[in-house]
Amino acid sequence: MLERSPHLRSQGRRSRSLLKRTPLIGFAALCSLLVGCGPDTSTVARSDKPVSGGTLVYATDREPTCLDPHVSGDMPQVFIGQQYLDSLVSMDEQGQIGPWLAKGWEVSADGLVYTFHLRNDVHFTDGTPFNAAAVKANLDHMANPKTQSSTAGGYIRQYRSTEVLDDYTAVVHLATPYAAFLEVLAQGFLGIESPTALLRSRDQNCESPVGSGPFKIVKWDRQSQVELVRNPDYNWAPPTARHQGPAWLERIVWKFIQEPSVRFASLQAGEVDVIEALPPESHEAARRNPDLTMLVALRPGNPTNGTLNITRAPFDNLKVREAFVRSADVEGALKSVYFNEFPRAGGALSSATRFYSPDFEHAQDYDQGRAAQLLDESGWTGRDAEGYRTRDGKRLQVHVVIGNRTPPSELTLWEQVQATTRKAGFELLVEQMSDVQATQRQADWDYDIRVGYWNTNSADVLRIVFGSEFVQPAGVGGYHQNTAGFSSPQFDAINQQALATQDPEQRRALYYQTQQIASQQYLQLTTYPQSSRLGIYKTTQGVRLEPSLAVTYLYDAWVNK
Amino acid sequence: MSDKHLIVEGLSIEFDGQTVVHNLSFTLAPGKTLALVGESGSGKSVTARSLIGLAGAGARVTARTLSYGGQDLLGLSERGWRRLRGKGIGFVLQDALVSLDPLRPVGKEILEVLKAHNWGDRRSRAERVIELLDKVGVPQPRLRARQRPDQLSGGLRQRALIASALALSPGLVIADEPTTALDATVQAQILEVLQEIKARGDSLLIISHDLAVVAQLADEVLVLRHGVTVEQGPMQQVLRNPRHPYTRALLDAVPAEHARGTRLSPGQPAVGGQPRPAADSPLLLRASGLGKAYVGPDHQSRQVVDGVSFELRAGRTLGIVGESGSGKTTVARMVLGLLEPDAGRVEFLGQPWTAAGSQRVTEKQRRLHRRDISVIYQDPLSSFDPRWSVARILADALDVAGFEAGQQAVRIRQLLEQVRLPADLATRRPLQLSGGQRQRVAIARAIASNPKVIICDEPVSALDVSVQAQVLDLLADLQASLGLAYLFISHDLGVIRHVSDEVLVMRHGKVVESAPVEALFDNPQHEYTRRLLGAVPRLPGAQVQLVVPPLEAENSAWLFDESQLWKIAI
Amino acid sequence: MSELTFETTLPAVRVQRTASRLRPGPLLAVTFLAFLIIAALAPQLFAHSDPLAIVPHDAFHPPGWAHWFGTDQSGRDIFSRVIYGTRQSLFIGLAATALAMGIAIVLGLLGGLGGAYLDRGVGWLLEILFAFPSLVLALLFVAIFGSGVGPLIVATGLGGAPGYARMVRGQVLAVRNAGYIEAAVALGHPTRRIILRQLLPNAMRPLIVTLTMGVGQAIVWASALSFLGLGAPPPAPEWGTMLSMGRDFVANAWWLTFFPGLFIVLTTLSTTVAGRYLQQRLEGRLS
Amino acid sequence: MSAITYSNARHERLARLARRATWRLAGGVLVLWAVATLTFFALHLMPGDPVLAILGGASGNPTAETIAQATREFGLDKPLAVQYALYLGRLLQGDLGMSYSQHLPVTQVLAEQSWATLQLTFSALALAWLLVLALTVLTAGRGRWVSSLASLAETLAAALPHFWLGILLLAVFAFGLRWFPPAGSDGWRTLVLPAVALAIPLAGFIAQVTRESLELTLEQPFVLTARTRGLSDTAVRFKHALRHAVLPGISLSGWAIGALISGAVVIEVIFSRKGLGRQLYQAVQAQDLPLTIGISLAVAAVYVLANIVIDLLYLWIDPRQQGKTA
Repeated sequence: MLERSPHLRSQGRRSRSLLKRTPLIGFAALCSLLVGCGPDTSTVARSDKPVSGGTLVYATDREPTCLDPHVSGDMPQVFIGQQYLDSLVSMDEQGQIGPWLAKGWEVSADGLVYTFHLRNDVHFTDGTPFNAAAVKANLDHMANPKTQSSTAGGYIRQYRSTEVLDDYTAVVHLATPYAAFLEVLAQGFLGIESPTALLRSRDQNCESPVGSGPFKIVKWDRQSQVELVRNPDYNWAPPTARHQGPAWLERIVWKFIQEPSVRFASLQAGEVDVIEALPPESHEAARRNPDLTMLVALRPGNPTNGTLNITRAPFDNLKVREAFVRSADVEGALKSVYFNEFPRAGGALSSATRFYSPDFEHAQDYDQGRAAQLLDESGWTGRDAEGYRTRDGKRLQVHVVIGNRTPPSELTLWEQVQATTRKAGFELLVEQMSDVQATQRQADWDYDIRVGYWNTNSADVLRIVFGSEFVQPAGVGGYHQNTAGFSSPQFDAINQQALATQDPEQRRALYYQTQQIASQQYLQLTTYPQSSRLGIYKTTQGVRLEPSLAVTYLYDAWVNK
Repeated sequence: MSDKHLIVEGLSIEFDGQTVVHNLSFTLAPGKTLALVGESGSGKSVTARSLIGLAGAGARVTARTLSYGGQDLLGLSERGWRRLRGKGIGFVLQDALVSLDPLRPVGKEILEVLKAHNWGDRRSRAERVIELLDKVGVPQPRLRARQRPDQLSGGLRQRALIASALALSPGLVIADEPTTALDATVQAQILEVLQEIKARGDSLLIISHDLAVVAQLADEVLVLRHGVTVEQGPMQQVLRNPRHPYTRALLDAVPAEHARGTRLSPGQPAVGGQPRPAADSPLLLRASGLGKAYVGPDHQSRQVVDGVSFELRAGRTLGIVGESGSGKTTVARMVLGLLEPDAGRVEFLGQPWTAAGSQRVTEKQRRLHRRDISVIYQDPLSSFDPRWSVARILADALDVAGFEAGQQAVRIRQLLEQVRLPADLATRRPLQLSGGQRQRVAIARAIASNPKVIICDEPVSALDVSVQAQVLDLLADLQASLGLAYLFISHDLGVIRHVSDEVLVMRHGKVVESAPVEALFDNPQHEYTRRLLGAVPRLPGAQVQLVVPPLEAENSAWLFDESQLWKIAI
Repeated sequence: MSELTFETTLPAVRVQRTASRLRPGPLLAVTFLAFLIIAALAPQLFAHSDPLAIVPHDAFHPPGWAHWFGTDQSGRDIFSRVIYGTRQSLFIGLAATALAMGIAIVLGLLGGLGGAYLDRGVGWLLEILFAFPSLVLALLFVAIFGSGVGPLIVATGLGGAPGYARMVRGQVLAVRNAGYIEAAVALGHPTRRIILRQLLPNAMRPLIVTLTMGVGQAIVWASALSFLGLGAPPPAPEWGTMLSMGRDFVANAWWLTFFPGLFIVLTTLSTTVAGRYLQQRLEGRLS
Repeated sequence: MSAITYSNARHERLARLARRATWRLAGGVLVLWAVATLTFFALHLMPGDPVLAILGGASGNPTAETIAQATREFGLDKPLAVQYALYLGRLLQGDLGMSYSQHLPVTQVLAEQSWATLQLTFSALALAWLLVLALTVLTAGRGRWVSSLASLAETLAAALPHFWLGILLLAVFAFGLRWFPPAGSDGWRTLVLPAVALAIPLAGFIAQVTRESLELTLEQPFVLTARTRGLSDTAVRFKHALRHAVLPGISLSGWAIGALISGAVVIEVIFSRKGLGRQLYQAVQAQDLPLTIGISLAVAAVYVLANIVIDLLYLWIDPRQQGKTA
């Protein structure tokens, strides 16, 4: 989904429909950015033997508003959730689904009934045994509107009910065939929580959710940290794990340090062991620092971008859109703002997305000459005293609506876009406002550019950000996910075909077309793909990024202090 | 009994190259009292302070000899000075309200001397404090020791201050203006305490501007002017038979000793001889039954003025005399129409001027006659808008008097001439003027509108005696030439006697006695008047014996700040 | 007879300092303020490069001959930006102080002249406003009316108003009880004339000093709001905004935050020193 | 004042202090009521529907039912006056409502966050006073050079913006020298830099008035009197002058509490500390009405209480004022 400010509100909530089969994430692409991406791609390469015990201090930028990832469903929730929750099924780095809390499963021929055979040796950290009733309680919980689950609930819209066949056999009924069901179940957003705990109020469960994972939540000290301790009974790690039994770490202190420079300084000083959202300006320092290693992976989906509102002037004109996109020197900006640490994203899909095609990378290349020509053609030929283009006495003005909490680097990027598009004659007005106001402006279609991105592991993301069904708001708030206002029956039809077929080559061809349309329509000024970036202090090893969402996974990590 | 001599030879004090005391020499024998007398800027205080090594930052003190009890003070280290202060030499400053730490109980202040010099132990020190307070005549010393200066009456706290100087029985006590700013009756008590010190055989160095005070105590007098010794000798000789004209002038300037109509200041032609207007000249002001109550911070109401009545006739002077808190300033404000009385009324030329209750007179009604009643304050500086030049101040007054802008310049020159100020002063701001000049400007403003009456509220209290003399002479001249009537308020019986035709004695808001001036001074009827008159120190030749009023005379319940009573009617 | 005044009660006889001579501190302060004013009016006199000109390959140049204060993340010359930012920063400071003072004068006069009930009412209002610390008040204000230069000025002005109002009220009451007001009443001047010619000018006079010092403080508070992202939107070269935009790079490029901050400090310092000098002069002449 | 009334001075004095405290507390409650009312109505002017804020903003895409439910749950369907009455009613019972963004009772959020801010502001205040006393007592009236240098240091300190100082301290002592951790809310080491960043500008302000007052006090006759008793310069400064000199600074401390809380907003953001300041900043941005009002109230309460304490402290140091009601 589109988000207001890339780093602060996030990434992950995927919404509603998914593909019939969740495609594999492009791990090759992921690897391309991994620092020291050697034979062992997603662990820090150190040969030391794991050590049990010790505390790992982890620092991230954002604090979740609820620790239960069922509720709402924001990225920070799933990052913590991955440490204390187990899922029904696991997903390996090749995208294959494996057992976890479910030993095995059968899918009915019509794809509507999933029968899960559960492990019988699992209990939650509150002592509640894991069984079929627990599965039912969890799925019901996610689907219950009162939970206000955007992500998990959104992913299982097809869910009807769960039947408890016996203690360790759960039968799940779906309304429509949904091939992606197992894949979404592998995600931390759909982690299985203690049914006893779920009986409490939503707010209580937010404060202290209970899972069966390798760690358990002890205390949430708001605005400061979450404390987790090892689950000593843990003996049901997924097959993807590097070891079995309890986690190596005795304790995790999960801190929230919003300021990027402060977070990095804390890492350099060894005050924290792992930081998330390693600031790009510190990459170079991190590389040169022998005490630190980096773990970086691009995230799949729609890259960071400014989406152009084509429902009103001046962006209702394709030529003006291209002129704008062409006159923005994004490469230059990325170089100075992000120190060339972020690659340019020129197309509608991140290179880490399956079915990504590199053919559209250069459609947005900086070309002031072309921009000028296009503007001349579209009638914006006048120039006012300040050098801005005019047409019929009206200045060529575009408003970009940005939330207050947008990080300075993102603002700087837009400042640079502002400066370079100015050369073409655009007056780009950066309007910073509270998130609430910005969302309101978005709902009222009162903007020319909205900054955002959409992380998901499917090329189907284009349907969400450009499909006509998403022009209409999903709820009553007026908030719409297709911020461009693009509406094309042809585009919608291609997406429907892609959802219907299982054949990868056919899908590749179809998604090539959607990428092409998005690119030709100049619906977005894309800047750079989202990424997960960890900085790791020398005393810590074994930190991995979980495959499905590139989320930090500390079960296999240990500290040598 | 001290056997120590204080020997000062060739003492000079400089500040930043500016010599403020020149070549001063004197010797103070044990058991004797020396008075340093001079007006502001004579260098008397700094001399006193240099004797205990506290001449001040940046002071350069030089002397051929400076010794006390054989100890050379010139080479003394700071530590040596500290040992001397309090123990060898006690020091009493003026106005105990600010000379005692206002936040600490007076007992602690006395205790501090004992502690600083490691006298006795805890218990004996505490006893000594009580003993000392008792010795200087503080009743209920145990209670008083726990009270702060602001909780004590002026006399008591001045006694406490003296007690702290006496704590270690120093052989020499230096008292710098010990009675200034005290009411006459209280002053008399403090002088008695000082006399007791003297009687005990200790040496006393007293610094004062007041010759009459000095006359009560000193064996020897040294008159200073601009840091130079003008005259030095035994008290009787200097005061009875002054050799230097400055000493002479100082003595002449003391109004109490001189009858009405005589000149107090030299150099001006005498006005005398002009007949006083008759006691039945036209009636200008009549106050009847004036009363004003005031609710204090303790929510108790106090009758500040109670049933005051008087008449003021053209060309005459009515003196109102009383000690602080007697309500005289409140009377002045009511007469000026700045304060509404609670009771009674004031009539001006037969018309209501201000009155209590239903007969209230509005400021609008009064405004017609405002130009006929002027005022001169004790502190002229605060009565001038600080931004304004002398000319502007006078022009402001002329505006009311109806002078056209064109005529004002001429009139201003004329006014300055009348108050004997040079015309070039017109462009100066009040802050750039001396005290005497300011009071003259205030007088010029008061006469600007050709008033019939001037209310003079302590107009000379803040002035040096010689300046005071000039101002009093000026007021007399103006009265004679302009036919002014004065309502003259003062705490100084001498001044009152000098200026008044009739006198009103006020106490606790009430008129105690009212009589023509001669009758009142020669034959006081009321006991309080007699006590007041008796408390005034006199120069030798007059009665030397001081009548010390009993302690009950000062009722501390009556100590409050009169200025707080009043709020402007805008 | 001359009447040299010589305080008898003071221990240290102070040789009167000549207030009219400009000592080095005030001189420097006034010079710097003059420089700022010129920079605000004609920045091109000092800075020769465009404060908005983006040169990505020139980003993060440390201070040196080519760029005195270095360049920022967009390759813009920080010296130019600071100089060009003077206008906006000074304007914000002046406007906010003027607004604060305007509110304060209205409230202060109401309290000081309006009679007992109004005075009590104003007293209460001030007490309530004081309970909102200035930044809290500003945050609430920005929350309601949005961010930007306009709201920033109003928010900063509102935050400062209660303090000034208390001062104005105190001044009015003090002047109201001054001897020269009584003297004016006694002279028979109409109330209106006294208020206009004497009370107001005298009550407002010390406020000139406060105003001078207040501008510096207003700039600090306004930049605090800008720092929180609630002020002038980028790329405006406003000092607080520059600081805010540069703070992620503290570890890499200290000059991004150092120089705008330095100018805030120097401005505040100068207004304080100049204000205090003014105060000494006024007091030397008037009290 | 009559001497008789002081027969039982200490008891009387305590009673007066207590009376005054009670009176001030009553006034404080009124101020708090006004603050709550003002904030309540002002915040309802905020653009945007509060229900959306409750449900995670418009992007939460709530359904019509959830909106209706939340509207009922939070009483937002009632007229504003009724909402206000209900709010006041709950306020009297110590219930500040539920935070929209945190889904916690506001009182709980306050309980969790207040301590960190109080710790920060009060250690900054204490540190500031320490600096002030050290600087002024040692340097006041000690000759031109020392005095002007100290005075310059104070003026400079007062001109330093918190956030800039905070960043400089971070850059030097946390990033560079690594003496102190750059972030966190636990332990005294994390408190040092933020407290210093808050204390230094404040110390500058207080030191300016304290120095002026100390220099004036040192010229007072009673100081001369104390010297004439043989007291040393140090003794005079500490026993007599200091007590007088701190009075204006103490009055200023009331204002300082407000300035410190303002500063805490920025400092908590820079140092990633937990606390009311950062919470308020976030609550305002998230349009979390109950939390914003709650924090404003808490801040006002701290301010009111601190001022009462300062008022009493002032009276304790300077009992002369007791008769007058301020």
